[in-house]
Amino acid sequence: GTAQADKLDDIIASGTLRCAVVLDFPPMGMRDENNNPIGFDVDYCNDLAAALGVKSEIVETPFPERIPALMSGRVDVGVASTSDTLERAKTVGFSIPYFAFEMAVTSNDASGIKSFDDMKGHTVGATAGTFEAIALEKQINEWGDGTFRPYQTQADVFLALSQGQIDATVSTSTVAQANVKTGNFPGISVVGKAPFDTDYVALFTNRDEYGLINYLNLFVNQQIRTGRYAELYEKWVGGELPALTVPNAYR
Amino acid sequence: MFGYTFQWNQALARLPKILDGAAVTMEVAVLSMLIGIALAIFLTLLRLSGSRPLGAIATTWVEVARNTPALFQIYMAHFGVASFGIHFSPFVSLLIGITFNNAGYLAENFRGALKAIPETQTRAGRSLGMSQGQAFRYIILPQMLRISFLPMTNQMVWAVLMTSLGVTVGMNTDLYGVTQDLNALTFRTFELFAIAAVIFYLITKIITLGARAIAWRLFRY
Amino acid sequence: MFDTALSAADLIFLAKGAGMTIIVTAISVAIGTVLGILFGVIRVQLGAVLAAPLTFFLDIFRSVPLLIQLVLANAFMGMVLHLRFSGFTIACMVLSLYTAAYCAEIVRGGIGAVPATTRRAARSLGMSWWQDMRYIVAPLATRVALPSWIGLALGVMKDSALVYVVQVTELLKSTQILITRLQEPLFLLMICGAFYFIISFPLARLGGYLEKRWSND
Amino acid sequence: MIEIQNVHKSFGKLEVLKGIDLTVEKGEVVTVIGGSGSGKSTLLTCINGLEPIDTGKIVVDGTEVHAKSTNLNKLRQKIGIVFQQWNAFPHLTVLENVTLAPRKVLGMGKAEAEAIGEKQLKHVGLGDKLSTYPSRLSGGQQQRMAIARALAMSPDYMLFDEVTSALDPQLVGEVLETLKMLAEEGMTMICVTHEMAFARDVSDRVAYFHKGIMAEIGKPEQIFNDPQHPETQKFLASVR
Amino acid sequence: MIEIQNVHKSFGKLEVLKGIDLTVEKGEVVTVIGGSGSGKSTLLTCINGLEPIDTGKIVVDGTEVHAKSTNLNKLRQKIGIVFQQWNAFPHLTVLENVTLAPRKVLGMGKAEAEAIGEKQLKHVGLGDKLSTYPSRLSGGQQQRMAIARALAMSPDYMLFDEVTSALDPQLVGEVLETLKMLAEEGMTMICVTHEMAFARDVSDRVAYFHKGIMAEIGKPEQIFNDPQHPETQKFLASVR
Ligand SMILES: Nc1ncnc2c1ncn2[C@@H]1O[C@H](COP(=O)(O)OP(=O)(O)OP(=O)(O)O)[C@@H](O)[C@H]1O
Ligand SMILES: Nc1ncnc2c1ncn2[C@@H]1O[C@H](COP(=O)(O)OP(=O)(O)OP(=O)(O)O)[C@@H](O)[C@H]1O
Ligand SMILES: [Mg+2]
Ligand SMILES: [Mg+2]
Repeated sequence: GTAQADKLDDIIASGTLRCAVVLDFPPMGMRDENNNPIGFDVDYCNDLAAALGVKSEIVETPFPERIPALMSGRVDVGVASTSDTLERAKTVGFSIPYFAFEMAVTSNDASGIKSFDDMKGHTVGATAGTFEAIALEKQINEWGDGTFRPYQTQADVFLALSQGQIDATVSTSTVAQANVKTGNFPGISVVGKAPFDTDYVALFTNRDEYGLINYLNLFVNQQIRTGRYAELYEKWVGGELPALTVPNAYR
Repeated sequence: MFGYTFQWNQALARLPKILDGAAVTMEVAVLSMLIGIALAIFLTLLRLSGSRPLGAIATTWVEVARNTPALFQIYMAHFGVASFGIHFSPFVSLLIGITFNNAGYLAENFRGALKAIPETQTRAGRSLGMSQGQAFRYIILPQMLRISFLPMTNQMVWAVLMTSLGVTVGMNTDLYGVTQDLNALTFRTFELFAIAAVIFYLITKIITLGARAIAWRLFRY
Repeated sequence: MFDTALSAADLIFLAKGAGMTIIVTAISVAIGTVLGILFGVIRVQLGAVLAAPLTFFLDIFRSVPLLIQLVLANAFMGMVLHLRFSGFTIACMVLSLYTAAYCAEIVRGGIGAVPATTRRAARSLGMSWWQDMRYIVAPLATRVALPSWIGLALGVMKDSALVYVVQVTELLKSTQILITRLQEPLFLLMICGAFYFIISFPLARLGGYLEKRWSND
Repeated sequence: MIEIQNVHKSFGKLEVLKGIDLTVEKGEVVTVIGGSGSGKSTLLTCINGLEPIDTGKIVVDGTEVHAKSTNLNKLRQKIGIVFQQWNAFPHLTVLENVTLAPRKVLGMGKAEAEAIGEKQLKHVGLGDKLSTYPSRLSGGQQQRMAIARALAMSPDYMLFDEVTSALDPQLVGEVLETLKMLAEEGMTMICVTHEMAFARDVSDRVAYFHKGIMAEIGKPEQIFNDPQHPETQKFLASVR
Repeated sequence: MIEIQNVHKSFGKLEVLKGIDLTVEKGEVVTVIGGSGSGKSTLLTCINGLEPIDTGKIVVDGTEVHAKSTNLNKLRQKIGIVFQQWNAFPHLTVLENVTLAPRKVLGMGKAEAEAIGEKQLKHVGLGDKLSTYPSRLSGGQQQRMAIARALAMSPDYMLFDEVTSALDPQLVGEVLETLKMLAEEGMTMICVTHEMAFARDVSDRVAYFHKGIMAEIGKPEQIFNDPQHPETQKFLASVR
């Protein structure tokens, strides 16, 4: 057959890289006071576009819509803090991890929840379709006590939390810190870690776009090598830089 | 032909869960209709009462319900009223939102239906010694419901469709919510939502056909 | 009255969302009405049996939640057909067909309300089918259908709040974005609701008025 | 006994009853005739309190109809009324039409009410239509049903307001027969009618209304053969 | 000339026309009488091709109406028809009702069409109603407008289907006068009617229809004074 241009060629030819980014997930993705997108993922996408020599376009996608947006051709790459689960890898192709989250418990002060186990018997919530939502719902079912509510956006979760509609949530610690720090949500605090596995998140694109996946892997590696990863981490999150490798394992 | 491999078995394996969701959807729809009809009758009475403030309350309700999006009403029922420290569970929020909407639309239908009932009907009732309330209850109301039967059926269909908006207030046990949860797990978007679509379609068909059967049995005059 | 952090930039942001709501509605109602008239006339012309496939197809749009229609159309166009449509395009396509499905019913009712004898009179004057449609049926059916059509257009505007699922930032979505930042849900929701109400209420009243006026003569 | 004493009644600026005096004794049949708009219907609806009056009073069996303390619902149980327009309740069968008020107003049991309903429907010749819906009845049958419906409350008085004027000519007879039968059974009745033959045959007295005034009242022979008032003469000449 | 040859026509299983033969010459006025459901209206709508026929043929001025090649819209321009129900176009004024077809079908200019329209409306006595809407007209006026509307196409033939039967008695006369006038002006006409006096006065020939068959046809004197067919005799006895 004839040689076919793959997605990597398409992006370079079109001059634009379209990234799926979740914009209610501070500090990874959010909006400034002019309602323009900012955040770690936004910068990361811009870096990727620069590396490719194209313009970047941020396409806002709520959590549940990230993969559909890719599958429907609305975006080229997901830079959307997406956990690289095996279930999802049946549908999309993941790069090596570009970020890692610890999970933190944030509670409404009035609820008296001080740790992960205190959540038992309470009404808790998380963002529908996320790694932590799936894990938390499973935990609630194991406890057999309490209620789990998935909201469509991270913002709705924190809104519900500060309104007291839910007593606690599990989210990535970065998000939790960032939200508490804004001061937008009075009466909530980060109270501890959630005993979930570290949530490694990866870039994703179509499963069969090996050329692009290779490129993404190298790009993630380069970000670390050049110190850009540390720089962005300091800018948006701060503190100790999480390791992106798993001990005793390849890849 | 397609660059997409359909994996129906993956999605169909989840059918029991989806059907559980359908049951919850029906529960919300039926409850919202029953309460909605009762409220619509109440609103109609307020509008008939001749009292200006009461009439204004009823009219405001009807106009807000009819002139803002249902999604807005449901979102308001959950996040809006919570600003006053009033908290409703997703189920209750959804129920309130849809019921509010149903009552508004139905009250407007009832008003139209009342116009079609001659004034002399009440007179005839009153002249038999019935009180105003009895005349309304036994003579006007049944005719009003009869005339509004088709619009009520349509509203029931809409109530079913509106349950899909529950996800915005954290609902995940209804047909749409369950489907969305499963989608988050498996990403078989097309297959899962196609199944949900078929179930929704069947539910609405059952409602319209059922209503026709009921009308046929009930309204033989 | 309200102590708010809402800035001028935020109001512009909301206005943009409102603009999107209006654009999506206008496009969908325009296309949907044209299609609806076409489908409605075809259904009347073909009769119940021949038009059954079309009836079934249109019925789907009235029997499946709009949210699911949008998600499915999105998934189908992109995942299955690999067509690169923007969310805006998908939203307009789905809403247009959604409008058309309801509009076809309204058109059917309108045409049905023109007495057969009047149409017969027109044909007997030597008018062609098309002339009968154009000069007799269309004006008479419009009177019957216009109030319902106004209701439909307003309904589509309200339902366009759901296109957020295909990443179109319309009014309600803009409001939610601002709620994220400003944390003033009630105030922002009131603004959003007021906007819908201000557009919808007068037009709905107009529809009611026309209905009354035209049903009297 | 129905006593009407100097009753005045206006709709807005229009004075419809301009001082009516009339006493109807138990067992009497009074027929009211008169031109359109003369206030005949209004008088009937005032008698059972469906309309308020401005001045004067109406006393039924010692109870003043328009007194504040009067329980109108109770009073109306003893005054049956049948209107020109057929007021069948379309959502109820013929029997249900007739038993509704006895059951809900008098609190009768279903069986008892149905026994009474059937009796009255047979009385007016509708014994075979019990479970039919009114839309299936002719106008004359609907009027007879309305009469049975009023009778089922065992009223002491019956008011009839042009019960035949909306009927096709061939249906008028069956309804007038029913009224005649009631009169013969001794029911106290006030009948507004345009049927002069009926008025002549059945009435104890005939009243002629003209523009809100009872211009003349007397035995039918006197009214029809020797009317005193010039308006009565004109009216009778026009309807002959 | 209208030639109807052995026309058969059924609606589903019901045979409505069972072999009709009739020739109407230029300038002739043929009246069709007969009981309800005998197929009179159906025959008229077959003549101008509004209804298809099963067998036989109808030829108008040499053109076979139901031939595939026939341009029906063109043919209908020379055959005016007025129905029992008033078919005014309610959204157009009287003048617009009349000028619509000349303008859109014949492609006439506005001025020319209006001149013709006014002439025809004056002809039928509606010269002062040009810009009135039909809902303001009496039934008789609406029928006369429908006649003017048909005449404005300058038809060679006019078909009238019981144009007076939906009218109040006092309005019948004005419409019949209009028809009489047309007949006197030499228009070729087929009139279905229940007005026997009209049929007798105006027609050249009268046809009697009975259950889809033309039982009898002849000069009016013969049909009315000396009907041959037993059904004709029965029918005429019943309408007298
Ligand atoms: N509810 C009302 N409001 C205002 N005017 C009324 C009302 N009811 C009756 N009228 C007027 O009162 C006058 C008397 O009416 P009424 O019906 O008593 O006359 P009637 O003698 O029964 O005439 P008819 O023989 O036409 O029934 C009429 O001019 C009528 O228009
Ligand atoms: N479109 C139709 N479909 C089915 N049956 C029809 C249709 N039009 C007429 N018929 C039937 O054909 C028969 C003849 O009807 P037609 O209208 O020609 O009678 P007619 O002689 O004009 O009677 P009338 O004096 O009542 O107008 C009737 O039995 C009628 O019910
Ligand atoms: Mg009266
Ligand atoms: Mg006919």
